[in-house]
Amino acid sequence: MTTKLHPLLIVFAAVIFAILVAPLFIILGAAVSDTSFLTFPPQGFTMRWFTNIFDITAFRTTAITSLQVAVTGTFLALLIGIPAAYAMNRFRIRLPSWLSNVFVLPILVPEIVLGFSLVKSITIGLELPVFATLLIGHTLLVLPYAVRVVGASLASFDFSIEEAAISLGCPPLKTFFTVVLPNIGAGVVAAFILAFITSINDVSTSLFLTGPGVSTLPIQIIAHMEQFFDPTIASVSVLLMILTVGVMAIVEATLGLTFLTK
Amino acid sequence: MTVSLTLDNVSAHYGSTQVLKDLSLSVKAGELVSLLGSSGCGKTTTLRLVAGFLEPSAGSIRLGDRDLTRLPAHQRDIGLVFQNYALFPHLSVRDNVAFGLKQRGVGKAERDAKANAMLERVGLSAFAERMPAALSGGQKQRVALARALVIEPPLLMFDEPLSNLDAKLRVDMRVEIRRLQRANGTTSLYVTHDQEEAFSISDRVAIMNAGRIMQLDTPEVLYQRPANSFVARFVGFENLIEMTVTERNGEMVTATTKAGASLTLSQTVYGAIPDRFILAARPDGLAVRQSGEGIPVTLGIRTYLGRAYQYQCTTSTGDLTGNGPLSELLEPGAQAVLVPVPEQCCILPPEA
Amino acid sequence: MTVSLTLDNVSAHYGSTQVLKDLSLSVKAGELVSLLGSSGCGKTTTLRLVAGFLEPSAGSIRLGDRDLTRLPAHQRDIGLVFQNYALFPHLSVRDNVAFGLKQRGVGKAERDAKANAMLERVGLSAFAERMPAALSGGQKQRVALARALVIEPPLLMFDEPLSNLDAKLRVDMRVEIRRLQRANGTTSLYVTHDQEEAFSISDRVAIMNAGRIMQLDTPEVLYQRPANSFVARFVGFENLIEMTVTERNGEMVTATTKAGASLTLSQTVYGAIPDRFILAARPDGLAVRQSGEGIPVTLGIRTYLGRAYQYQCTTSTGDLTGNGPLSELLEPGAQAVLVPVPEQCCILPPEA
Amino acid sequence: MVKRLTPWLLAAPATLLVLAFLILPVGSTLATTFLEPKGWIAPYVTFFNSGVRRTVLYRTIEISVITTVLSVIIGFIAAYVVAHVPGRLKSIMIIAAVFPLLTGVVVRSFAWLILLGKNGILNSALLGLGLISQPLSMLYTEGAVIAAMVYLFVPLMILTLAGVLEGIPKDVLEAATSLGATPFGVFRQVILPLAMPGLIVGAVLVFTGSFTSYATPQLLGGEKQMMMGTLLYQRAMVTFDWVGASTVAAIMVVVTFVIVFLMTRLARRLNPMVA
Amino acid sequence: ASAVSAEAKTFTISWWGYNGDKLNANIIEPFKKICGCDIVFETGNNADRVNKLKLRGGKGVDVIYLSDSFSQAGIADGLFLKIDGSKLPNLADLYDLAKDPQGGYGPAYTIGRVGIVYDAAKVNPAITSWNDLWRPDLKSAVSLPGITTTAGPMVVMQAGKHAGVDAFTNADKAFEAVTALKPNVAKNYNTGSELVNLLSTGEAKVSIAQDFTLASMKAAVPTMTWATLKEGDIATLNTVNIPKGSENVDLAYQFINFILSKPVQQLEAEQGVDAPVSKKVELTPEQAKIWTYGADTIAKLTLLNYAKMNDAKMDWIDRWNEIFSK
Ligand SMILES: Nc1ncnc2c1ncn2[C@@H]1O[C@H](COP(=O)(O)OP(=O)(O)OP(=O)(O)O)[C@@H](O)[C@H]1O
Ligand SMILES: Nc1ncnc2c1ncn2[C@@H]1O[C@H](COP(=O)(O)OP(=O)(O)OP(=O)(O)O)[C@@H](O)[C@H]1O
Ligand SMILES: [Mg+2]
Ligand SMILES: [Mg+2]
Repeated sequence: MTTKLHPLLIVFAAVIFAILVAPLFIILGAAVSDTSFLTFPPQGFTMRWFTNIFDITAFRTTAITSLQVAVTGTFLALLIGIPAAYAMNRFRIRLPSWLSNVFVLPILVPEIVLGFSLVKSITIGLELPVFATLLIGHTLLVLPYAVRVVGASLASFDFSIEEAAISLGCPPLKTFFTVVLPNIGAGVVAAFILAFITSINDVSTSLFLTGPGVSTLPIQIIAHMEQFFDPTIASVSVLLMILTVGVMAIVEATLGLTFLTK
Repeated sequence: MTVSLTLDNVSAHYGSTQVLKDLSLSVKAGELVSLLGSSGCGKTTTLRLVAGFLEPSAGSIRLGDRDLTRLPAHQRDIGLVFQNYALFPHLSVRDNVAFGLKQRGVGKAERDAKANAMLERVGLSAFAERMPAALSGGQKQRVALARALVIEPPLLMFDEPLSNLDAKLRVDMRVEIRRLQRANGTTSLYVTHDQEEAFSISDRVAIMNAGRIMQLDTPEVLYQRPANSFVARFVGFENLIEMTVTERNGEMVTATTKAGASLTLSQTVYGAIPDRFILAARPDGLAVRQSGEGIPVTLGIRTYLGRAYQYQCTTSTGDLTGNGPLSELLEPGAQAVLVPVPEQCCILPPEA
Repeated sequence: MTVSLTLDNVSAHYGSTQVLKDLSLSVKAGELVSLLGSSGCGKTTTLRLVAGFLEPSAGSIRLGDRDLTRLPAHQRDIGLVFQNYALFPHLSVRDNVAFGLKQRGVGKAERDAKANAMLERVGLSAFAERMPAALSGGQKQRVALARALVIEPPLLMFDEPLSNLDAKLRVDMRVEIRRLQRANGTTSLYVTHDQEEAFSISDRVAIMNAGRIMQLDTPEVLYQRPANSFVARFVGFENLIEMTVTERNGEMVTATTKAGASLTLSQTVYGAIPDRFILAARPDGLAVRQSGEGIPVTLGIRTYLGRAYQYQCTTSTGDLTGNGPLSELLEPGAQAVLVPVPEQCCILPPEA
Repeated sequence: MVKRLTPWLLAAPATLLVLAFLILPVGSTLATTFLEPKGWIAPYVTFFNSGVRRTVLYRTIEISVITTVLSVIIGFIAAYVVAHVPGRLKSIMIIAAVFPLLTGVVVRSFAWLILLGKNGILNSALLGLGLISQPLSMLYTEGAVIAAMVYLFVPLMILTLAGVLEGIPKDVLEAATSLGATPFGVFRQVILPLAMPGLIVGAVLVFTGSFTSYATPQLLGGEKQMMMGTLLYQRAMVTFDWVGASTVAAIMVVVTFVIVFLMTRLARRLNPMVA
Repeated sequence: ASAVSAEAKTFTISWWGYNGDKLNANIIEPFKKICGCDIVFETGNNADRVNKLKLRGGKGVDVIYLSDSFSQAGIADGLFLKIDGSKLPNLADLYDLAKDPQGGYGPAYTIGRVGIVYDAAKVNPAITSWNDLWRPDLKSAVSLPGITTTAGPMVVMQAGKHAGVDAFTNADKAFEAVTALKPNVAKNYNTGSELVNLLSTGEAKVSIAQDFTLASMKAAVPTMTWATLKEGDIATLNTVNIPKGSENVDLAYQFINFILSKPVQQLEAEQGVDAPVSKKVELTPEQAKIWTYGADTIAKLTLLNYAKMNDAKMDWIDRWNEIFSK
């Protein structure tokens, strides 16, 4: 807080954020344009591309599947990824250093190949249900974020405060939640956001992992776009953003967003 | 519940370097034992071993009738004041102090009350709501102290807990620690680099060197009758003078230094004197006189100590340090003699 | 190049709390001044201000003929030993020490040589390749010290640089610091909580309290003639006895305590004695006697000090602490008198 | 004994997941490329014999490297500012950074079309100001692909770096300053190495992300800027030639792995603490 | 097949997944009543559904909708059952073109065409031939379908014709003509929406496109016009097939017969879902406008040999990449 930022840095950052946000206005404009194609500036105003999302049954059902998969997958990835990240930083000398690169593999292997191989091995080989395969695939896909992003925060964590908690009688698992987690909050939240977004946006892996009765929103959107070129897709993006602001606002109101950064 | 702590032939390694070598140590129930030793000799390592953050590569650790050697750290119920404080950065000062109580299932109201009371004792009542980052070094250290004291465990360990406090607070705190420790009968292991502190707070003091314990005794014994020249040097016998007896005359013994200076010593005062021995003396124990029977020296740098002047002295076989009274100012370069002050000197076996 | 440091009416705030209040301080060229003061009184803050990590809210700072007040920190050319070490965790011990030299464009070979030489001096040659995380507390502290010393800047500041070292190393290091500081004529500001250290290493000592400087003088003057009761208490005059003169008889003055105990004091020894004054004495300055002229007390807890026994004593108007010889062991509860030892006592103006 | 195993036990679930559901399946898919009747490296010979495929490989490496470098630089600066602004502004900035990630690639590329197209906002503005007389062709160039990917990956860098930058102890920076390091020196010698754990993670994520990307280069680069992802897609999804696709994939995996390995090595040189 | 025996059955349909609600009302709900079965969908694009079917060895779905080049690929991989025409009484009502386009496999249930669209306001004179694509005044104005899209290979076919050769036998010449076309290309497109974006933002003025995109193009650029080409347009067919792993073959026949029935075809056409292939369907001119409709129109269409094209595709993709991606 007291660190003063060089004015040039502030200007630079302002420009970066302006550029990051600018295209979103175009998308917002396109989403309310009363035309059956994407256009900017918007011609007329309509909310029908928003209501369209709710009217089309497949959007609803696939959105639910996508949310289930993204939430569960992200959660699972964090559940197994954080311990791995923890182990690699806490017991640095006892684990081989190449292990950390193993956890990059899921995003290093092209998604199509991952999806293809997964279907071959688990849907066909193990005869797991489609939803399970999809969940495994997504967990795998977002695991790198859970392990590596959280790991980056743990790299600078001072483990002596963990010892302090343990010496005060706090069991290791509880210590993790009461002392370690609050101090690497920024990393966990970043990992969560990135993992969730990766999962909810994923197309290529899901193409293969979906199957009879199970599909995800991005795939539905793509199917829709094969035939229709209307601004529905823009309104989906806008809805996602509104949803994000909403969730963040609730978090801010209840927990305070300070945990975002420690 | 008062228990004893026993370390039995404990060894410890960091990676491949051995830090503790067959260390044995026992602290009686309710006793406070200090570990004194030079930087890097393994004091913190010993505490970490007892606390359970490091596994001994050999040996065993017992607390009362419990074998701690393989017990998980959080089940050991040991309070530890960390050398580097290790405060929880995300918790306020009060919550830091209350943390251990929370783990013990103490209700919110009660633990806040206890934490407040302990903060009062360490003089930080006004800082209860602060975050650790906004504290001065000494304030952090006192929070670390309060955090360990408040849980009243059967064993407390202190790792240089007062090193960043000013003299007055240091004494206050050490009195407070001692008071609480006595009141609760808490067995305690106390690391300090301050001899006066160690001697004044401890029932017994262990002098450590390179992962071993050299002597474990009461302050009086250590201070007056070190068992070997390492301990002697450690407790301030800066001057270790090798001597050989040349003449025995009843209780009186005449001995000479290598340089040939001869002294007459009384066995009534010093105890039995072997044929070869080391005369150990603190600067206080070698009085600087302008003349008389003693070891002839040339005076060097003079330092003002408050209660006396200290002189670096040179002899043909090495340097010695002696003290002279404030009333008599001697100049560097002058010739003088060092006269052993019997109560402040002692006789040690020759070094191996 | 030897320069002086001047702080002129400096104030400093953390957020809205004022930490330094119109602090003025001047360190002469080549001089070493210590800051002594209780925990949280603003010592570290003062150093941070001079180093440029904190901007004064008022006042100015000058180093030689340069105005530092608004100068960016990295242009100040000031060495600072941090209280919490602040070692670079990603650099080896040697690279930590060589860091400042690198900034000054010193070539690799030369800076490694210099770093090695400095590590030798602080006794860490064997640890040059280690990472800081694998060092003991005292070893880290010595790295921090070496890192600041090696750059030989015109101004050096030390924030409790020896607090985690054992007694012997402490003395060695302080001699080393003093030697280098003298050899290079480095103007120095030294924070310590150890009076003996402050007094032995410094040309002058500043006693701080709550963001202000109470007295800045040579150790001798401070130690023997504190200017006010705050400083007196600070330099160990634990006993401050308010007295009123009842009779003047030439150079002899008779004064009584509130409780009515009366003492006869010589103005030749104490200097001029005002009608109302405070008699300040260290425990050493109040000799515990079984009887004689003095302040009658009841003896309390006895502590062994090594060179003497110390007694907590109670009187009807407050507690006093006195020392008794080792040769005469008195039991708690006994009646005794405290006799002022003139050289160890002083006369102060009454508190406002 | 249990203690000795703890690190492995903690890492086991994640490791097993990767092993069982990635290394084995993908390994067996890629292994098919070595079982060709024409000889075990035949598919690779075919690949490298094609000029266009080599070009695509080099282009992919080039674009990914440039994208990574730019994302790291821009992301670092933005994250630095995010790490040092007060709480509320920080949350707003993080949300703003997340937004671009929430837009599908199609709408996003539409937005770029509106901005950078021949008749786009930027060209109109430049023409209007008289700075240019002909609309600039900004789309369907390598620059457009890089810009779009940087746009997409900067938020990722910001998210991974902000927390790490904030966690750098201030007193260490002060120590460097007091030792005479200029602000740039502090950055180069202390902030950068200490941010390395986060930086390397971000860089690895960005690099792998851009190396395997498919939709963005296709929409903003067109066929002129074809990357490996498209080559792979053509084999796998158009001609159903999975041996060919696996060959492309194997090459991609090997190249990314080598580059990730090199990046990690570099990071460790700056800061040995990088995991 | 009796409705009773199918009672507990789950019937799985693999299709694209768009227009789900209309298809549900027009086909699924009525068919559910007929068969008394549960219906489940696998959705996704042509390629990944064929891939998955292949991975599953033809199992998992009972009937699969594909565009013709992908059904041909499925046929080549032996994924589908041969169709017994006698089990599809409604086949008799179809245009000949749709009855059996791929040699004994599934019939087409809808038809479309590929031709040239252009912005009449900006392209002058009007486009009347495939050869006009090479006109020098169209520099950087054309958007071609990417080689991997449905219409992509047709560009190569037409380039062959432009060069006076059969692209299957003389690919060299055909691709020389593609190279000659390159200067006129602004950017090739891969999806319909991308094309609409390119046209609406003025990046391209002329394109080779499928007819179903026309309405959207016209909405974006009212002057977009479907060129009347003297060589005629090219037909595209969407077919339905029964994978060989189907567990409900009888139901599958029943289903295919149902979607080829006149009422369903009529309804779909009227609601703008799919163009009819049943000769019995009758549309008003207004309804017919968006479709490839009527015996005359259909008679003029060229049909591609997908078997040959799929064989050539790998080579064509490489050659195409050489031209456009180097
Ligand atoms: N970041 C901060 N925010 C608010 N208050 C602070 C901050 N840092 C220090 N303080 C307060 O300022 C006062 C002076 O602190 P400073 O660190 O200068 O003390 P000090 O004299 O060095 O003490 P010590 O001997 O304990 O190290 C203390 O009361 C402390 O609580
Ligand atoms: N993590 C580590 N890895 C390797 N060696 C270590 C590690 N921690 C400490 N050491 C070494 O072990 C020895 C003992 O360290 P320890 O911390 O116990 O010393 P100490 O007695 O507490 O010293 P101090 O008084 O300086 O704090 C030291 O020489 C130190 O360098
Ligand atoms: Mg230690
Ligand atoms: Mg301080």
